[in-house]
Amino acid sequence: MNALASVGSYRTLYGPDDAPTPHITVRGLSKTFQGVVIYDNFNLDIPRGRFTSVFGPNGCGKSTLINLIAGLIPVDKGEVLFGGKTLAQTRIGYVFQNYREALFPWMTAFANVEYALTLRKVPAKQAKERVNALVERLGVKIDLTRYPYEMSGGQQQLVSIMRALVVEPEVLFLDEPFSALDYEMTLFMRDQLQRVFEETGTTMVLVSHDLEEAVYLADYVLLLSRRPAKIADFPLVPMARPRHPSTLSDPDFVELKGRCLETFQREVRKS
Amino acid sequence: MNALASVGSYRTLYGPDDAPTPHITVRGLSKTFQGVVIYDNFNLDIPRGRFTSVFGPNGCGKSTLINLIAGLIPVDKGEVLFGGKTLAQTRIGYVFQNYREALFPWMTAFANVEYALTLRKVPAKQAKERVNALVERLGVKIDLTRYPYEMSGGQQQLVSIMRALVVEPEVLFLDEPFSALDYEMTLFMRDQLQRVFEETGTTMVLVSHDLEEAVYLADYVLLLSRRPAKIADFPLVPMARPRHPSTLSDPDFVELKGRCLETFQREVRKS
Amino acid sequence: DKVRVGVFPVSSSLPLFVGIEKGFFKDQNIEIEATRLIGGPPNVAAMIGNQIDASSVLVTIEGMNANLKKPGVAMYISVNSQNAKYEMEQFVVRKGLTIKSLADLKGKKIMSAPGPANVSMARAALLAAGLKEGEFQLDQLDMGQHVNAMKAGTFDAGYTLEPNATMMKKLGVATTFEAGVIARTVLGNPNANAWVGGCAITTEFVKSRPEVAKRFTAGWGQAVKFINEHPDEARKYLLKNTLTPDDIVDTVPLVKFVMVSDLTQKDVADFQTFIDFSTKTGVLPEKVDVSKYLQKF
Amino acid sequence: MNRIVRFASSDRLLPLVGVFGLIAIWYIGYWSRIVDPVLLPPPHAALKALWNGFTGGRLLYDFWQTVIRTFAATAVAGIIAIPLGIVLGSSERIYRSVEFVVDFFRSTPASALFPLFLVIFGVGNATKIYVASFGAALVILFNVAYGVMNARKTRILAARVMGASRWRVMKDVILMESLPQTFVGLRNGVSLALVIVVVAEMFIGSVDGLGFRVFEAQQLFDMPDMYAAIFAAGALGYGLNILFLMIEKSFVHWSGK
Amino acid sequence: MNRIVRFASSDRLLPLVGVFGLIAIWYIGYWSRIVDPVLLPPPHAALKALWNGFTGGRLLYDFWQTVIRTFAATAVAGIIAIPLGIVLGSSERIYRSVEFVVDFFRSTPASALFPLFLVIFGVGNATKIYVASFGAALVILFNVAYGVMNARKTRILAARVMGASRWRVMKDVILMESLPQTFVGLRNGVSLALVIVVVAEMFIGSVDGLGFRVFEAQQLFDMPDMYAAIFAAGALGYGLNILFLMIEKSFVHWSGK
Ligand SMILES: Nc1ncnc2c1ncn2[C@@H]1O[C@H](COP(=O)(O)OP(=O)(O)OP(=O)(O)O)[C@@H](O)[C@H]1O
Ligand SMILES: Nc1ncnc2c1ncn2[C@@H]1O[C@H](COP(=O)(O)OP(=O)(O)OP(=O)(O)O)[C@@H](O)[C@H]1O
Ligand SMILES: [Mg+2]
Ligand SMILES: [Mg+2]
Repeated sequence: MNALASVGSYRTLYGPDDAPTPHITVRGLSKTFQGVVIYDNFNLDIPRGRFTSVFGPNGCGKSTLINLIAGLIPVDKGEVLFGGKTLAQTRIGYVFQNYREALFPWMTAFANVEYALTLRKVPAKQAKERVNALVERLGVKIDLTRYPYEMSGGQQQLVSIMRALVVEPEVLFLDEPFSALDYEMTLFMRDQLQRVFEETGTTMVLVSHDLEEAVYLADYVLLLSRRPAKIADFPLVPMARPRHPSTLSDPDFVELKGRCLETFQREVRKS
Repeated sequence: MNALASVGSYRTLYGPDDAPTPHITVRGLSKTFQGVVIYDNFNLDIPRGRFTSVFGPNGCGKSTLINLIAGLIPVDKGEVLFGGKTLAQTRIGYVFQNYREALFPWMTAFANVEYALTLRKVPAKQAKERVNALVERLGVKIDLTRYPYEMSGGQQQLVSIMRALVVEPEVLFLDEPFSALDYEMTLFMRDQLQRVFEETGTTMVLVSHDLEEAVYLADYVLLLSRRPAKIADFPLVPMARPRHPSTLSDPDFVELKGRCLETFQREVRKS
Repeated sequence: DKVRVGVFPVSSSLPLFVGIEKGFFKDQNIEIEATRLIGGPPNVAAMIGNQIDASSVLVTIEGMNANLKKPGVAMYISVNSQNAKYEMEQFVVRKGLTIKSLADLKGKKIMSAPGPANVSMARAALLAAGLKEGEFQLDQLDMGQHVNAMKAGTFDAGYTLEPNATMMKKLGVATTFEAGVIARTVLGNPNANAWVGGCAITTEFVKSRPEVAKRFTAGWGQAVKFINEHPDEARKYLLKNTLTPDDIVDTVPLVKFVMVSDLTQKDVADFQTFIDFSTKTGVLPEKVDVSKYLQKF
Repeated sequence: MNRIVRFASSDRLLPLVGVFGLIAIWYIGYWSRIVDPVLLPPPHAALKALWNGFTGGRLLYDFWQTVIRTFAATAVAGIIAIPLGIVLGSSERIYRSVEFVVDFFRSTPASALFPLFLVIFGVGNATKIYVASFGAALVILFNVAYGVMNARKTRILAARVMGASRWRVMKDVILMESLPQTFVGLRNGVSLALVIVVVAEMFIGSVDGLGFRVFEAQQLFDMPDMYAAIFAAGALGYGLNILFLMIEKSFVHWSGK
Repeated sequence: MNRIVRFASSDRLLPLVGVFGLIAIWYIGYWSRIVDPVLLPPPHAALKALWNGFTGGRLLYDFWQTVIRTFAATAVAGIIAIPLGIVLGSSERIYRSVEFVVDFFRSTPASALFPLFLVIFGVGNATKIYVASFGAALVILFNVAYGVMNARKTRILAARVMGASRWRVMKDVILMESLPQTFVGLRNGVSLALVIVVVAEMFIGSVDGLGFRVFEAQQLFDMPDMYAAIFAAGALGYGLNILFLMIEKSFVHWSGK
C-alpha cells in the first residue's frame, strides 16, 4: 500500500488486519466551484459492507463528496473506483434529503419503486415481483398504490429508500435522509435503516448533520474539516448491533460522541 | 394548595420548599380543534425565572399550549394567569420557529427590533437607545442596518429573539426557534440563548423537537403525552449553569436524557 | 365558374344580393363564393393577395389608393353615385337643437364616420361652409356607435352614413339637415353625381379568366338594371344580407347604381374631380387617372 | 383550483350575493333613468333575450362558433408551442436568444397584429383562428419553456443516478415536470384565444360568433340582444377557465402538492 | 425580475440572435414574394417609417397619447381597485361573495364591453380610459385581495403578540404584506390597459394614439407606417412591463426573498 493511499484510509487508523477491505477508493480527488477549492488531492477508502457516516462543518463539502463519488457531478481531477470497477460497472443507490423533490409525484409509490427496475430493463412482470419481494422483506406496511403527496414524510422517505434498494445496489448513498422528518419519525426511520443494513449488508454512506445519528448508525464516522476538506478523524464505532435507544446512554457511545463533537468544534473554530 | 392545582405542578414532583414560585398558572384548560380534543381540563404551573422546555410527541399540542398561554389562540375553557395578573397586564415575548415568516422583510433588522417598542408607545429617540443598549448587552456583532433577507438564518433568528427581548418581557416563549438552522448555527444559538437567560433571568418556555436541546437548555423539562395532552413527566435538570458541550457527556445528563427518551417512547407507543 | 367576391354587408352591395337571389349570376353560369369583409382595407388586401376576384363595393378613394400601390388591382365595373337624391352620406343634428345649415355648427361637437376619407370629407364640407379650423370639434367614431352617441347626446351633430341616418330619424333622436354633402362640396351641386363607391374586380381576374369576368359583369349589369326598374322589390334583399333593421328597410335610401359602360363623358369627369379632390386633401398621396381603372367589356 | 374547491364546498350561496348585488345596481340604474332605457334595458329584458337566444334563437349557434374557433386556436397553438417550448426550455441559451422576441410579441396588443395576419393568411375564417393561435402560442410557449427550465434538479439527478439516459430523463422526468406549468399556459392561452377571437369576430368581419352577434346587435340597435351576447361571452370565458382548471386538476393531480 | 437581471448581466447579446432571426425570416418572406410586397414591405422600409415617425413624424405624438391614456387608465384603476381590494381581501366572506362577479367580468373579453361603456360614459376620450380602467381594475383588485388574504399568518401573529391593535396590524403588516402582489397586479393591469386602449383607439374611433395610427395607416394602405405603429405598440408594451418590473424591484425590494 503506498503512502498516498494510506492517508485517507480507515485502515491506517485501525490497523489493516481486522479492518474490512475497501469498497470505494478515492484517489487524488480535486474539485473547485467558481474558484473555491472544495477538494484538493483528496484520498479516501470506504469499507465494504460497512456503514460509514460523514459528518463535518456546514458547507465543507459532504454532499459534494458523495455526489462526486456517485457521479452526479464531474470530478476536476482524480479517480474513484468501486472495488476496482468503474462507476458505470457498479449499481449504486442514492437517497436524497429532499424526498419531496426526489420522488416522482406523477407515479404511485409502487410505480416509483418499479421505475428504478424499468430503467435497468427488467421486464414488467419480474419488476413487480421484485418490488413485492422487497416490500415483504422490509415488512413495509404502507399502501403503495397511493401517490407520494398522499403520504407522510416518513413514508415518502421510506419509498425513496426502497427505490434505491430495489435494484440491489452495491453501494447506497444517503444525503441527510431524515433531516426533514420530525423526531418520532426520525427515530423510527433510523431503526428501519439499521434493519435494512443488517439484512442486506450493503455498503452504506450516510451524510448526517446530527452527530448523535451519525454515530448511532455508523461503523465508521468520517469527520471532515473545513474547506478544502481533509479527513479530521475516521473513528470506528465499536458498539454491537442491533443498536437500541439505550445505546445512546452507553458510556462508550457517549465518550465517542463527545470526542467527535470536540473534533468538530475544533475544526469549526479553526477558520 | 388545592388538589387540582397540584396535578400540573413541578412543585408536587420536587417538593414545594426548594422549588421556585410559579409564574404562569394554567387551570382547567380545554381546547378542541374541529372535534379533536387537544386539551381537556389541563393544569400546569410554570416556574418564575426558570427555563422550561416542552417536549412531546408530534402533534400532541406543544405549540397549541404556548399559543393558548400567549393568547394567540383563544381558549375554549379554563384560565391562564401570570403571577396573578392577566395576559393583558403582562409583557410577553414570542419567538417563532419560522423566522423567515416572522420578521418583517420591509424593515431593516434594527427597525424590526425597534418596532416592538414603537408598538409599546416608546418615543423614537428612547426606542433607539434601548435597542442599542440591548445590542451592547448581548454583544451582538451583526450589521443591523441590513434587511432580514440579507442575513443568515442564525442572524435572523437572533434579530427575532432581540425583537422579543427588547420590551423586557416577563415571559419569553420560543417555539422550536432553532429547528430551521444548521448544526453549527444551532450550537452557537443555544449558547447565545443560555447567555441571554442567565443575564436577564426572564422566565422562558421553549418548545423543542430535539430532546438533547430540550434537556441541555432547561431547568425543567415538561414532557407531554399524546392527545389529549397530559403531563407525562416534569423533571428538574440539576446540571449547573453555564452548561457547555461537555455537559452533554455528563453521566447525570445522559441518564436524565435517557429517562426522558424512555418516557417519550412509552408515550408514543401508547397510541 | 366560381367567382370569389368580398362582401361588405351594406346597402351599396345590393346588386350582388339581387344578382344571387334573382339568379342573374346563375344565368351566366357563375357561381358566387362570398366572403364577408368589413371595410375597405380587408377587401383591398384580399384583392392584392389574389384571395378574391371582386369586391362587392369598394370606396373609390380606397380603390384608387390601392391602384397607386399596385396598378390595376381594383378595376371598376360599376359605380354608385350619391347626392341629395340618392342619399348616403349626410349631416344629422341631434333632436332639440335648431341647426339649419353647416355654418350653424360653429362650436359644436361633431362625430364623423370613421376613416381618413370620411373625416377629410366632413372637414372639407365644414370648411367650405365658412367654418374655420378650431371652431368645431370633429371626432371619428365607429359606425356602430353613431345611433348610441346621438341618443346619449355625446355629440351635437354628425356626418353619418345610411342606414344610420334613417334609424336616427325613426327613433327620433336626430334629423338630417344636409344630404348630398360630397356632391355639393366637391362638385358644387348637391344633385351632381358623386361617384363614391363601386364594384371592382382585379386585373388578375380579367387577364386570367377574361371570359368569366365578362359574364360576371353581365350578371352584375342585369342586377343593376333590375334595381333601377324595381327598387322596392330590390330593397327587400337588404334585409337578410345587410345590417339593416327590418322596420326601416322600406324607407332606407339607396344609392344610384350605374354600370361603367353606361357612364357619360360628364360622369367620368365628375369622377375625376372627386378623386382629384382627395388628392388635394392629402388622403391620396398622388394624382390618379380615373379612366385607366374603368373596366368595360 | 383551490378556489373552485372552496367555492363548491363551503358557503355555496355567497357568490349569489355578488350576482344579486350587480342585478340590483342595474335595476337602480334602469329605474333612475340615469342612462336612457333604450340604451340600458332592464336586466330581465337582457335575460329574456339570453334565454330566447339559447333556446331556438341564433345565439346558441354563435356561441358554438366562438367555442369552436377558440378551441381550434388553442389546439393549433398547443401543437406548435408545446414541442417548441420543450426544445427552447431544454437549453437556457436558446431560450435567452428568443426570449426578447417572444416577450416583445407577447407585449404587442394582438389587435394591432390583425392587419399583419390579414395580409399573411388572407381573410378567411382561418385568419381569426391563426391570429388567436399566435397570441395563445406565445403564452403557452413561455410557460412550457419555463416549466422545462425549472424542472426540479433533484428529480433529474434521481433519474440519472438510477441509470436513465438523457432521452429518458427528458421524457420521463422533465416532460412530466413541465406539465403543471404547461397546463397553466394552456389555461391562460385559451382565455387569450377567446378574447382575440371575439375581437376578431367583432372587427374583422365574420358571419357568426359571439363577437359578430355583439357587433350585429349593436348595428341593429337591439340592446337586449347585445347584452345577452356580452353575457354569453363572459359566461364562456368563465366556463373555459373552470373547465381548464378541472382538466388541470385531474390531469396533473400532483400539481402544487 | 430575475429575467431582467440575467438579461443585463450575462450573455447580453443573445437576444439579438432572436431579433436577427426574425428580421432574416422577414427578408426571406419579402424576397421570396410569398406575400405581395405591397402588403409586406421589406424590414428596412418599416424601420425607416419608424425612425421618421419618431423624428418629426406624427408617430411620436400618437405614441405619447397612448402612453398617457394607458397611464391614466392604470391610475384610475389603481385608485379604485387597491382600497377596494384591501377591503374585500380583509374578509374572506366578503371576497367570496363578489369573487364570482369579478371573475366573470375578468373572463369577459373587454372589447365586448365597449358598447356597454359607450352607453354609460359616452364616446369621448374618457370612455377609452374608463373601459381600460375597468379591465385593469379587475386584475388589480383580484391581486390585491389575494395579497391581503394570503398575508403570512406568522407575521400577523408576531405583530399581535407584540401588542399591535387591529388597525396597526392592518396598516403595518397586512398592507405591507400585500404590496408584492399589488405590484404584480399593477404590472398585469398596465399591460391589459394598453391592450384595451389600443383596441379602443383602433375600433371605436379616435383622432390619435397608436391604435388610431395602425387603423389609419391600414385605411390609407401605407404598410410601412402600419408596421412601424405595430412595432411601436409592441415596444411600448415591452417597455411598460420592464418599467413596472423595475419599480416593483426597487419598491418591494423584499419580494420573493
Ligand atoms: N453547484 C455548485 N456551484 C457552486 N458552488 C457550489 C455548488 N455546490 C456546492 N457548492 C459550494 O460548495 C461548498 C460545499 O457544498 P456542499 O453542499 O457539498 O456542502 P455540505 O457539506 O453538504 O453542506 P451542508 O451541511 O449545508 O449540506 C459550499 O460552500 C457550497 O456553497
Ligand atoms: N388551527 C388549527 N385548526 C385545526 N387543527 C389544529 C390547528 N392547530 C393545530 N391543530 C391540530 O392540533 C394538534 C396539535 O397541534 P400543535 O401544533 O399544537 O402540535 P405540536 O405538538 O406543536 O406539534 P409539532 O411537533 O408538529 O410542532 C395537531 O393535531 C394539529 O393538527
Ligand atoms: Mg449537504
Ligand atoms: Mg409545534
